[in-house]
Amino acid sequence: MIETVIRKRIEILADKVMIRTVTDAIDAVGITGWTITPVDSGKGREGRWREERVMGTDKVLILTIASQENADALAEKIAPILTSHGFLLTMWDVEVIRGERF
Amino acid sequence: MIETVIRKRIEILADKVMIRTVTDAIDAVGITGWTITPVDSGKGREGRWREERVMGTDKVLILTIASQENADALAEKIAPILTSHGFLLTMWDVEVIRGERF
Amino acid sequence: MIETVIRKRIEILADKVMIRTVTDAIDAVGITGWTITPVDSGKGREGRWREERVMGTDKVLILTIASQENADALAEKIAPILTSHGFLLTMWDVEVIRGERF
Amino acid sequence: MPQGITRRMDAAALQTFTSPVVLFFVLGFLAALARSDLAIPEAIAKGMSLYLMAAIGLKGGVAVSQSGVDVTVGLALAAGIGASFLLPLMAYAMLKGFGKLDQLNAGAVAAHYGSVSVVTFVTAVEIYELQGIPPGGYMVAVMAAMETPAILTGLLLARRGMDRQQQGTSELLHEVFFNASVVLLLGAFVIGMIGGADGFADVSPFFEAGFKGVLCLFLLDMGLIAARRLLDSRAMTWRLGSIAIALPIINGALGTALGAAIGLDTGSAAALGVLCASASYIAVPAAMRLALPQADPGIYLTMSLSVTFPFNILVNIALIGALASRLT
Amino acid sequence: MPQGITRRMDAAALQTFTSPVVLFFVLGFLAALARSDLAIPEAIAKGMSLYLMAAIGLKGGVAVSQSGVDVTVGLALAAGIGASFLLPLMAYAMLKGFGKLDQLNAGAVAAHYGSVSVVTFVTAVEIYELQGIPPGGYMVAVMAAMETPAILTGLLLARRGMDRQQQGTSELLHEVFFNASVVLLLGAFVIGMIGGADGFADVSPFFEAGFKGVLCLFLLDMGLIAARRLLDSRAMTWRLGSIAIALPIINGALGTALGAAIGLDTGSAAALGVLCASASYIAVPAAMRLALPQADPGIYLTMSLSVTFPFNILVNIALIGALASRLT
Amino acid sequence: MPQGITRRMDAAALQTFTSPVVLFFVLGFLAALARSDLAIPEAIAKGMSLYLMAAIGLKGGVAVSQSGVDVTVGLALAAGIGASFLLPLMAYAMLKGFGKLDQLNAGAVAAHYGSVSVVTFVTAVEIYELQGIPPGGYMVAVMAAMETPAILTGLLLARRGMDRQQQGTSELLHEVFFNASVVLLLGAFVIGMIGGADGFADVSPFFEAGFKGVLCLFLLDMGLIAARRLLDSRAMTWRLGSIAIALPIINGALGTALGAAIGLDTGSAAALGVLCASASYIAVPAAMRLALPQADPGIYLTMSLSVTFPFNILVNIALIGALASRLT
Ligand SMILES: Nc1ncnc2c1ncn2[C@@H]1O[C@H](COP(=O)(O)O)[C@@H](O)[C@H]1O
Ligand SMILES: Nc1ncnc2c1ncn2[C@@H]1O[C@H](COP(=O)(O)O)[C@@H](O)[C@H]1O
Ligand SMILES: Nc1ncnc2c1ncn2[C@@H]1O[C@H](COP(=O)(O)O)[C@@H](O)[C@H]1O
Ligand code: NA
Ligand code: NA
Ligand code: NA
Repeated sequence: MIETVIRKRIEILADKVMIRTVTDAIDAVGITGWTITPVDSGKGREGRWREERVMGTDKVLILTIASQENADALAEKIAPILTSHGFLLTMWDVEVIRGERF
Repeated sequence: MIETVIRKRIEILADKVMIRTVTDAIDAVGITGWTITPVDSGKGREGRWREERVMGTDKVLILTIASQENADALAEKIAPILTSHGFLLTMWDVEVIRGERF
Repeated sequence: MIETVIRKRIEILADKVMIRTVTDAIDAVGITGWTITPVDSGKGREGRWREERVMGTDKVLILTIASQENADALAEKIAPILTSHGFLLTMWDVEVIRGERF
Repeated sequence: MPQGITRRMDAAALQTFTSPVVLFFVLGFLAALARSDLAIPEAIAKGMSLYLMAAIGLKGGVAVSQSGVDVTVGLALAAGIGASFLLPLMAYAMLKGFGKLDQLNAGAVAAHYGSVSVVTFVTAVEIYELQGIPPGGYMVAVMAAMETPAILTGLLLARRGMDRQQQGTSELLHEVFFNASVVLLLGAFVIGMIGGADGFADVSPFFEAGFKGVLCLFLLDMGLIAARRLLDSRAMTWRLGSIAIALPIINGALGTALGAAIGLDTGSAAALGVLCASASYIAVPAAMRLALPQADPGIYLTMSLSVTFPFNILVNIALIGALASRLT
Repeated sequence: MPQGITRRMDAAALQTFTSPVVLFFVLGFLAALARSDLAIPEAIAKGMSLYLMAAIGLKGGVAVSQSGVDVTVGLALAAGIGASFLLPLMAYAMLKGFGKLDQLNAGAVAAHYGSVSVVTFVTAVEIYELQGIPPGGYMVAVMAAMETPAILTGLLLARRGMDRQQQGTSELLHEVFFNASVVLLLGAFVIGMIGGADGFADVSPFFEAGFKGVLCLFLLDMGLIAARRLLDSRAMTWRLGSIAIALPIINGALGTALGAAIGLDTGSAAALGVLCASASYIAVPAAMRLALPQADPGIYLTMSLSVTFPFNILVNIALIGALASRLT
Repeated sequence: MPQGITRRMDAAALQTFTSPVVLFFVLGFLAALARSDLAIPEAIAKGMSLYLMAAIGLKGGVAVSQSGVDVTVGLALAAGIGASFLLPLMAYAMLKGFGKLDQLNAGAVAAHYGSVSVVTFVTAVEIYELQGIPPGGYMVAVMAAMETPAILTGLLLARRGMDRQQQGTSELLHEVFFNASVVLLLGAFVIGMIGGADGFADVSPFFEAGFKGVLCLFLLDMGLIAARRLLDSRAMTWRLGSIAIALPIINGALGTALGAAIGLDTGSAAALGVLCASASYIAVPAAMRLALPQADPGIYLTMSLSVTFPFNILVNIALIGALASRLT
């Protein structure tokens, strides 16, 4: 059987204008990479949003695979803007194949 | 270290025309929000689909973070259309930062 | 309460030109279906990429729900191209409602 | 058949196959069959379909603002709505009998054949204008009116004898009356009527001059999609394929005859024929996912989009034009 | 009011309501209120807004390459920049006082009203050209110059007395000076100036002939988006709604008077009025998400996009045009 | 150099830098270097590239339907295909020697330089038409024929001496012969030949009048993408950068000379030169991801897209035009 390693998968829902801030934080704590996927619409405390891509106020999901330590470091680093900007951060354990590089 | 709480992450693959039904159910059980992400194509029992956005028969992923109770309530509420409409619902535990509001 | 079953959720980040290879592997090990979601941009060992959709060198996320055995079979089958093509494969356990068919 | 008609049909068929619009459809179809990766981004395809609907709506409205509304228009509307309500009945019988579908899927498919395909209509208008038999501008309103009655008939057929499901009925009715294409077609039609030829002059470089070119690229995409669906399809049988060709022939002939009977001019009678012959693949599938989710899209989309649509574009529009020339 | 003006206003209002551009906006607004699923793909809408900015920039640049730059242009630029810096002050006072907003949200909203809406400007130019009072080409440069000063004023107001937050300041300044619409508008303006009428001839079928049609579809989409946001909004009060109508009236009158005072021609004075009256819903919201994330987009976007924008399109552009005719 | 040529080159260079098409490219490049957030939605960019390919294909087909096919056309095709097969050899030698790349990456990059860039070709045609030396319509077919031979040579070079990998070979061959741009270019070419000038008249407002404007916006986007990739790139060295400028100069001169030698007219010889000088950044990268996944896109895309492409647009097209004028 293929051997797998356990890593943290972290997904951050953030404003598109803030991508740079988040990815800089990911780079800064030494995580090897990240992947950005699009988001269509949503609802939170501030009501529903949709079609914000036209206005440039839309959001994205930023996904990164990291070791437990790096994940903790990232969470620590990013916590302040999580609160001020209303980002959403979830993380959980995943098995990664040939994942020694993460 | 940043404190985290454990919540359920629920992802529902649903027809775009049914978004309203699903998000109404989420609102009804008292979950605070949801986020919708796009889907390109897929394959299931009814064969492959793609380029359905042109026809308006495409699907989306509806993602919501909820407490265990709310998650159970949502699952209960949404089960009938899961079967009739061939939706896909998966859920798992995630750590959420500053997640007391969910 | 609604009964759920435990299945593996597998997500593979792959080049768009390689979709066929991956989905053929999924079909070959007997998994019932898959779903493809879009990806905007990312960063890895080879640096940052974005706007690759114009060049046709972009990536997608391929998501599939499978039993433990099928998941293992898929991982085994797909491992060689994971390494050669720099794909990213993560998998974890999820609860699926009415998921006997997977 | 008298020689004149035959010659006319030959000429029409020839014109069909040298028209860039049709040739781009063929290109898309062949490219997909060859499994080329040619694809038009979905956002672009969707944008083009909105453009085509806005343009055809405007054009129809401007035409009616000049010709005025008379009893013919009322008759055409009534004929179209009636046809949309009734055509699913025959389709249903064929689908259950010869086609061996169950009640649910037969009802779902029947709804598609009572409704209409905007792009088939638009292509037909282009071809008939080339042939010198332009349909009346009011036929756009007829088309919008024909989109939805068939959905109701189809649902009644599919659910006959069942406990009427409540869930989703109000969404469905709403979807039926405010669906995107009905709103855009009729909205643009009204704007065209208000603005008239003067108001239209300003926007005509965009909506008129660009029209045929956009239609080319859109049909390229529809060719790709239709052929890919055929390749991916699992549920098609030769019986269903035959019905998907027989229905447009029969419905087209009935519609043309009806148009001639109520006194429409050649082009308009032919356009009514095309509307009856065409099968929806946008408005109705979305309604079916809402109201009859257990019905199989692999059946109704493949029949309407991958068989009937190409057949209409490549063969049936020309046939119906020839029939209309004969009957009027 | 003298009879001549009244008659002129009637004619202008009528022209507004038979213009396809405005009618498409109304169609979108009504369709969304009826909860139709009509929607334009976001990529298409974004593409259309880029097209409109490139086209208006080019057109302005070509016009200036022919008319040359004189002292009027300098005055208009200075007036625009000054207005963008100062208009948020009055807005802020109204929003905190009558509107009952806190300092943070009042500052954020005020920034939007000092800045400008490109599409409102473009629609006004179309309407004024129809009325025979075309604004000068240099007004495009004035528009680009007015986009960002208000952001600085708004931030100062919002953060007054607070510990100046460092985080994000450099991103913000960068965003302010190199944001997409400023770069595209000014870039196309310069290209237009370099290429002149000759260089433009080649590309004018695309950028000029298509312009009004694209504007129609774009306004259709803006109507949909504005009305949907109104339906989804939770934070709107009648007080805020009133301000969102009062501000464009006041700012529009001030801007027009300013334009007349510095000697602009009728169309240009009216255009300056429209720029002052309009509220940003693209550049400023993005800057606010960066610099004032705690401010509620449900307030500033709904006011600028769902109330002020429709009011300007449907009523205020005509009012400002009439006022400018009177003052110049 | 005789004075006439120098003057001609000056005029050509001037024309290059006042052409809106080129200026929009420069705008995009500068905006990205200034890290502006200006961006064109990917669906729109993709749509524009499909439009450009359909339009250029149609135009070429119509031209050939009028001029007919003669021996020159056959010679040009043979020359193009031969060049595409052989040019990678020299490129490979330079890349391994002076460029210090390993066999794998040298082969991958070499494939790009043997193949062609559709947009470079299209821009060159625009510029040469302005200069009064329009290339023959059949050069579109030559371009389509040159897209793929280089891929085979590049792969042979990259895999020389290795165990031939089986995996993916059939997909690759399929990708090579049915890739989107080959299918669309040749398909539209054939449609243009069938329809001729008459069939084209209908769609020319869309495909001809809009062409230059779309090219402007597309080059704006390519400028943005090329500069962003340069900023993000990690793998570029001054050696590779030099090769990415030397190769288009050498290949362009060889191609032009070859064109002159087989008797092509000035414009067509220049176009052949441009095809040889240009490097693919669409068809070949996709093929490399399939067949040589271990090669680094950070090298081949950055060289072809961020160095060679701008160099060709801004400098080399004019040089090649001047050379062709001299040689023919
Ligand atoms: N740690 C990571 N987390 C998430 N995505 C990653 C990570 N590393 C790489 N990726 C993605 O995988 C792609 C290929 O990575 P690589 O093979 O390292 O070039 C990158 O472009 C990213 O989109
Ligand atoms: N419970 C939730 N589950 C999933 N997404 C959420 C949830 N709550 C909020 N969101 C997303 O986060 C965004 C910001 O939320 P908020 O900060 O509450 O306005 C919303 O617009 C949603 O897209
Ligand atoms: N095993 C699976 N893993 C991931 N997605 C699936 C799976 N099975 C089905 N799907 C998705 O669910 C949709 C409906 O499936 P079905 O109800 O089987 O037709 C498919 O088109 C896929 O997009
Ligand atoms: Na029909
Ligand atoms: Na303003
Ligand atoms: Na080349």
